[in-house]
Parts: sequence; C-alpha cells; structure tokens
Amino acid sequence: MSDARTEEIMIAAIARMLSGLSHVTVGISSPIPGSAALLARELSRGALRVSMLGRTSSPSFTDGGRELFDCAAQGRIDAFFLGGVQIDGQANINLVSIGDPDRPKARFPGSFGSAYLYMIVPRVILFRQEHSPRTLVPKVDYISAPGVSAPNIYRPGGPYALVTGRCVFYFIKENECFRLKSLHPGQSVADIRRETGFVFEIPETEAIPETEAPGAEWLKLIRGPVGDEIREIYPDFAARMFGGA
Amino acid sequence: MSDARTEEIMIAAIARMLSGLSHVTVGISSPIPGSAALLARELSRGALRVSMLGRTSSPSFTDGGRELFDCAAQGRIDAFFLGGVQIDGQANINLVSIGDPDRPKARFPGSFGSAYLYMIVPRVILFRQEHSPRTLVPKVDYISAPGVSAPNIYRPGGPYALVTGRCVFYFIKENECFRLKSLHPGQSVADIRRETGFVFEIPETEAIPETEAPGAEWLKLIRGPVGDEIREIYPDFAARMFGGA
Amino acid sequence: MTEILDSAQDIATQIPDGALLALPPEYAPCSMAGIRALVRRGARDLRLLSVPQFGFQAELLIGAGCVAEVESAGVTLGEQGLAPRFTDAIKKRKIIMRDSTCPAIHAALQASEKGIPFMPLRGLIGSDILARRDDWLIAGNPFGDNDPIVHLPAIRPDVSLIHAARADANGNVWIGVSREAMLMAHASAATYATVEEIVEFDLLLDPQTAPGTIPGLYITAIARAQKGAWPLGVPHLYERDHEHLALYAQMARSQDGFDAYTDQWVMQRTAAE
Amino acid sequence: MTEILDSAQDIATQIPDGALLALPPEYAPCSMAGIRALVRRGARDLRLLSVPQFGFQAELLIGAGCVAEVESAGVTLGEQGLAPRFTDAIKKRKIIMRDSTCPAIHAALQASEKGIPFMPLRGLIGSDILARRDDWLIAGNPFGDNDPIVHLPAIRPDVSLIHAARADANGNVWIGVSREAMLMAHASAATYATVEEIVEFDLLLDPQTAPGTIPGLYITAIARAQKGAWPLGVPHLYERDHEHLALYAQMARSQDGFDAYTDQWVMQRTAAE
Repeated sequence: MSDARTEEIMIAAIARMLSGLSHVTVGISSPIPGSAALLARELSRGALRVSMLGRTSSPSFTDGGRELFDCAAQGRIDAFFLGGVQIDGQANINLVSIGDPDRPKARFPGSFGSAYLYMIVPRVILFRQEHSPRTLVPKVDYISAPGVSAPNIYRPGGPYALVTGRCVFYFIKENECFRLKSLHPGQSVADIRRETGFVFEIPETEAIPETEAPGAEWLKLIRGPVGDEIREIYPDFAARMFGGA
Repeated sequence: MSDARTEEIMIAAIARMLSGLSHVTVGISSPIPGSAALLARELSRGALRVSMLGRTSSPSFTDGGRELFDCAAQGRIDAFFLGGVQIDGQANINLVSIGDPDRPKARFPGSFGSAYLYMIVPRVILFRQEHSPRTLVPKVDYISAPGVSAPNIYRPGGPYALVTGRCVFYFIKENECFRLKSLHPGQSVADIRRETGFVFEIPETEAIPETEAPGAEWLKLIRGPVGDEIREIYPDFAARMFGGA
Repeated sequence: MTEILDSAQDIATQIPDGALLALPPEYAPCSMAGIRALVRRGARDLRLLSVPQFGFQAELLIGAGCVAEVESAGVTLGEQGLAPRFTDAIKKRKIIMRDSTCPAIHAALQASEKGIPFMPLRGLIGSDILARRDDWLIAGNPFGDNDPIVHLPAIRPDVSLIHAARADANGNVWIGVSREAMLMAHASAATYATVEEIVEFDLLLDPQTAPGTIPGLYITAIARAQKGAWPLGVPHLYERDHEHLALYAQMARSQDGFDAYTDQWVMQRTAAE
Repeated sequence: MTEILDSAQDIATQIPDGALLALPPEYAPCSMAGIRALVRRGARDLRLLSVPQFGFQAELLIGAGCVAEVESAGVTLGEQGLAPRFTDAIKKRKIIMRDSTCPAIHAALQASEKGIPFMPLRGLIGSDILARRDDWLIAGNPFGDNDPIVHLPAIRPDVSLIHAARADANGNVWIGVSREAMLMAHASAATYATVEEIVEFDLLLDPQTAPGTIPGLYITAIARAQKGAWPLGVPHLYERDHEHLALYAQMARSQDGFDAYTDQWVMQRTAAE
C-alpha cells in the first residue's frame, strides 16, 4: 500500500486530469493544484506549460495582474483550479460568507477571479480537502461563481471535476450534477453519502474504483522537484508536507 | 529685421501658445510643432513636459502606441498639433484624400489619431505651412476629424488656433469659425483674403498686428538645442532648416 | 513635475481623509511604510480599492479605524490565513464591503485608463457578486444577438499608493513586471510611491530599465523608504517576513492585541522604518 | 511550445494567403526580412492591419501584388514622403482600403486581448472615418444620459509579424518599450517574430529583461534574421537607412521601377539578408 498522504492522492488525481493539455494556470492559495500542475508538467516532459501566480522569481506573465484573465479569455488556458468554502450539487461555489452576506456568521477572503474564470476556462477543477456536510452543501449561501448558466450566456468554461479528501466527482453538464468517479483509499460509497450535503449520481452498473494513489516515482517527483518549486510560494504548506526548507 | 525663416516664425508663434502648459505631446510628421514644443520647454525652464512620438532614444511612454491616446483621455495632455491636406472654415481637417474618397484624385497617408485627439485634447493647434485656396478650403473633401460637434457629443477638446506660413488664426468656438489674429511679416489682410478659401472673421476695431518674429535668443535656441533634438526624428527637416548633421 | 518628499509621512499628509485609495496586491511591492504613516496620521474614512486583492495593507488601516469602505476581490493574509481585523469589521458592520472579482477591478481601471465610461466584461452573470452590485449593468452586446454582457463603470481612484525598488530624480518609477502599478498610475488622479532607492540615472533613458518604468508624468510624488514594503516583500530584494506576519495574525485576533501590535510596530516610527 | 525556425522564409511559408496580418509601426522594429520572404513566396490576398500605421512593409507587399485589403490609420514613408505603391493601388482600386484611426485600432485589439466582443471609444463621432465604417456602431453609454459613444468590434488578427532585438530558446521575445508588439501577440491567433539574436539565458528569469518580454506562450515561432528590420531601424541597434528608403521612394514611383527595386533588393535573397 502506498504511503501517500491525502494531499498527495489529491495531487495525483488532479495531475491525471491535466494529461495532454498545453497550458494550465494556478491561482493563489492553491498549493495542492499547484503541486498537481507541476507534477503534470514533469510527467509531460515539458509539453505542459504551467503559469503560477505569485511566483515572482520566474514570472509567467509580464502584463500585470490582468494578463491571467485576458489570457484565459483568449482561449490560451486549458485548465484552472477553484476551491470553495462551500460547494453545492450544481457546482456553485462560495468563497465569501456563511449565512446572510450582510450579517455573515463567517466571512472568508472573497471570490478572487472565480466569477470570471469559472465561466471562461474550459476545464475548471474544483478542490476541497475537507469533505463534509459543512463544505459540500445542498445550496451555497453565496454564489461566488455559478456552476451552470442559461443557454444564451457566453460560457466556454465550467466545472470539470471536484477533488476532495475522500473522493473524485466528475461534473455532468447535461444533468447539472456531480457523479462519483473514484473513492480514495479507505472510503466507501456510504461514507461519501454520509459526508456529502448534496445529491450526486452514482453509476449503478459498475463498482466505484479506488482513486489511484501515486506510485513511488510520482511521490519522488512530488516530494522532490515539485516540492522545491512549490516552497517558494507556499513555504508553510511545503514545510508541513515535505519537511523544513 | 529678423532673419527668421517662415518655419521659424511658425515655430515661435506655436511656442507662445504653449506658455504656462504642463504637458504637450507631438505626433509623427510634425517637425514644426515638435520644434515649437521643444522651444517652449526651453523657455519654461523645464516646467513644460514634452512627449514626442518616435523619439526612441528617450521614450516618453512605456505602454506602447496606445498610451498617447489613453494619456490624452485621462486629461494629462494639454495641447496637441494637427496638420491637414485641407482645412476648412469650420476647422474640419482632411488628411485622407482629394475628390471622391472612393475614386480619389489624390490620396494622402491617412487620419492617424486626429479623429480622436482633436476631440479629446483641450488645445489643438492646427498647422499648415502652405496657405493657399488649395489647402484652406470652404469645405474639406473628407472629414478626418470634425472642427465642431453637437452639444451632446463628449468633446473636451478642439481647435485652438491655425498657424500657417502667412498668418495666425484663432478658432472662435461660439461662432464656429476662425478669426485672424496676426500677420506674418510681409503679409496683408488682402493677401490673406485672397489666399484663404474659407470665410474668416477680421476684428474690425483694431489693426491686425504682425506675428512676432523670434528674436536672436529664440533663434539661438531653435537652431541650437532644439534643432539638435529634432534631428533625431526628422533628419531631413533638420538638414534643410539647420544644415548638415 | 514629480515632487521628491522626505519620507512616507509626507506622502500620508497629502492623502486626504475620504480618498478612494487604490492599493496593489501582495505579489507586487506594497508601500507598508505609507500605510503605517497613514495610521500614524490618523487617516479617516478611506475607501480602499484592492488591485485586485490585498491583505496586510487593508488589515492595518481597518484595524486602526481609518477605513469606511472596501472594494476588493479578496482580502487575505495568504499563508497566514484570514485577515482578522477585516473579518471582524465585516461581522460588526464597521465597514461597507463591496465584493468584486479580480478581472472586474482590472477592467474598471482600464476603462479609466482609456477615458471610457465603462468596460464590457465576460463572466460574472449568475454570481451573487453581480447580483449585489447595483452599480454594474447587464446590457446586450450590440454586435451580438441575445448576448447579454456585464458593463462595468470606470473606476478612477483619487490616489494610488505603491512601493517600488527604485525611482529616479525625474519621478520615473521602476516597477519591473508588477504592471498593475502601471495601470493604477494611469487610472488614478494622483499616484504616490515609496521606493527603496533613488538612482542617479534616468530610468527612461536606459533601454533595459525603460520597459519596466512608470514615467514621472503619472507620479505625483515619491519618497525614499528603505525596506518600505516590510513585512511584505519586494521581488528580488527581500522576502516576505512570514514570521512577523504570523506574529501579526496571532496578535490581531482581538482589537486589544491589534492595538498592542500597532503601538509597538506602527506608532513608534523608529521601530519599523 | 514555440518553434525555432531556420529563417524568415520558413515563417513566410507558415503565413497563409488571405490571412489577416497585423504589422507594427515603423517606430517599433518591423520584420522586413519576413515581409521580403512573403514577397518571395508570392503571398496573395493578404489583409493587412497596421498597428496603428505603417509604410514600407505595406508598400512592398502592395507593390508585389500580395495584398487584397488594408486597414490602417496611416500609410507613409515618413520623411521619404507618400507611399507610392499604396497611393497607386488606391487610385487604381487594386486594394480595398478601410481607413481607421490609431486609437480605434489599439482599442479593437485590446477588445480581442480581453476576449470582449467590442470596446467603446470616445471621439470619432462626426468624422468620415466613422461615417464610412459600417462595421462600427454608435450606441448610448448605458451609464449616461443622451451620451452616444462609438462601439468598435474586436479585431483578432490571424497572424502578427514582428521583429525584435532578441529572443531566447523558450520563445520569449524581448521587445523593450515597443509594447504594441505585446498587444499584437495577445490579440492574435498566431505571432511570428524574426530576431537579431537568440540568447542563451531565459529572458523571463532576469528581472531586468522580463518587463520588456513577450512570454513564449504567445509566440508561434521565431527565426533569426540579422539586420532583419533593414532598411528600417531597431532602437539602440541600428538606425533607419534614410538613404536606401529615399532610393526606394524614387524607384517605386512607377510599377516598373518598383519591380526593378524588388528584383534587386528582395527577390535575390542574398542581397538583403
């Protein structure tokens, strides 16, 4: 059995979703997707271009903060990553507040570029390590970015998958809902049902496979060159995951 | 009597109109206004900022060709200069063609930024050395940029004066026409009437003064530091005016 | 002409109470020296605009009671977590919060940069950000058919406050790739910069430095402030001081703790500058 | 990943007939090597867009019969006067001319850069430029009252062709302050650059060069072409060759003279490159 940590299983699962792409971008506060993108780049032997916000020693962009958004609108970004304080079954995400936004019970940083990139980037991968009824809810308290849009709304982008600390869901656009794709080691369908606040599809005809844990070679990459590069932006995360600098 | 050439009288006349301003910009194909702006800067002891397009050794702008236009729209440019193949009595200018634009008798380079800057920059100074019925016409064949606009059209800018090889006109916005301001040495009101294709106002109550020719000190500046700087962009003009490089 | 001031304190004096004050993100240099000076001068009723997100700059100003409104796409201390004084102020309704999204802030500033009254922007439709902004409109794309698109009114900040590695005596400020500062300077009525050093040569005359330089034309005044971004970083000069920011995040959990922090690190000018 | 090609001729091979081809102004480096290669390969039906004006590039392509349409704010040889083959082609109606104005071209490219369908722009109302453009609209400013403003549809060139002082092996291209090239690369489907040299280091990793660099992400292919802008200039490397351009202006007064010019200076590749 792999000695991979949950974060590393998530990193590997996300990296697999980036196979064959040309350019992925990683926003701020995204150490797990950032690691996944760097892992995918290593596996692609350089065919995948990874642009990481906040990496000042080697900037990916040279036209200021707007360039990420312009670049996405030009169709030059294949995948992006979004988290959520809450995520609901229609793939709406909430990065702002719990309760009435005018008198919030809890307040979070804000929506950043989500309201835009979620609608523009073809393959948006949602991630949230905490998989509980508190995070995966029937209906978000605040829509930072909507999961689905009316047919007349310009929307080349949208949700592709949701990777949590327990499982992988894919988003089924036609049905406007998530479908369970794979279970992380040690998780059962019953666990997922109990810990998920929204309704999701379960393929009836087949057993749900286990999320493939990263093998020794992948772990070596994650803990080696990927970790070294991620440390520049996320020193605390890197220290927690991979030990001291 | 001054030994100033016509171009130098025009340079001095334009320079006087820039007194007290903070920032003027000079477009391409504008050696006379360019010289005037540099002269005005010398006279202002550095208080006047001059941005010259095409001066690559010391760029005024660092955001590409659009910056001139953005800068003007931000209200940061006090004066600009426009020429015209034809200029008419309503201060419309034509930089495109003579005759039917679809089957032109003569074709010129084009309107450049005139259709925009003429409407945005508060003090636009028109210049045309050739003062004849051919250049100063009743109605231009093509409006590259209109001299006046309807009241609901956003237009903080517009024509201020017209400096030719014969005289200086000021534009009277309320009357939508030019008024004769001064005559270059050797010109009479009758000369101007004969050589001008459009109707203009002549102040009845006073004699038309002579355009003040540049004195020895100004000529020294024009032929010295101003000429040296203008040579970088307009080597042919500088050679013609001030001798070899 | 750009004024050369003696210190960040002189800049703070020129930023009026009530100003719409634009501030850069933490991945660009931030004028923490200027922010501390604003706290020291007791600035009031500032309306903060993050370009497009911020953290510690807003924290200090909010905690010190300098702020009436915030427009931002995100307020966070990054790896040091939620911004405690911001969060507290929202919950206690001490400030008016106008939630935005990064590209909307960039686009609204670009509208101001271009002198146009609005900028269209894709996305946003269906979000509560849009639903709760009565200053934004949805209108039809006139070149399309049944193609609604958001129209954002231009934002023209009264003041932008930035930090940079260097400036020259003509007021040209080298920002390198931190080009949001260029947009801020173009879009704002006034722009102030603290800088690590004032160099002897003209930054526009050197073809290596000119491309990363804001012309002095847009810069109201500069002042030297060594380590002026601390405890945030300046790319290639010094790193973000994670340890100090963790200390801040710890102390600022309560208003008393915040006050103790500012007493020690902000009000005693010699401590920080 | 950016392709590294052997020569400008390889670039010309990849630019298809009929392409909407964006070209920089003469105050930025122009890929005359690429233009000559297009003439040599006998390109046809090109639709040229100047950003926002041009001269010698358009002249050669028009004179050689490569061009169907031109959209431009101005076509001139600068101090060498009117562009004779352009003028002749207009008078003989050999090309379709879409007169524009500089800020409209920049704004329409910015719309494409931002992925928005249109850009509003002040000015223009009352000009024959606007009156003769049936692809431009006047619409009301939705934030104003009786405030008409021009709406320009986005322009997305098929190809941009630029020249630069240097690039690196990752396809990053250093353009310095010639930032219209950055806009062109962002706005275009494909961008080709000829460069004076390909350097060994990564232009994005050096904080001095990164601010003036187009990331390779936007660059389809590069090729080395020494003196590739000649007889136009490259800032800080070599000057515009006024004498040669005067010779051109003289010869190109007639089509026969133009043909003699291209025989000597374009078709015989060794003469120019």
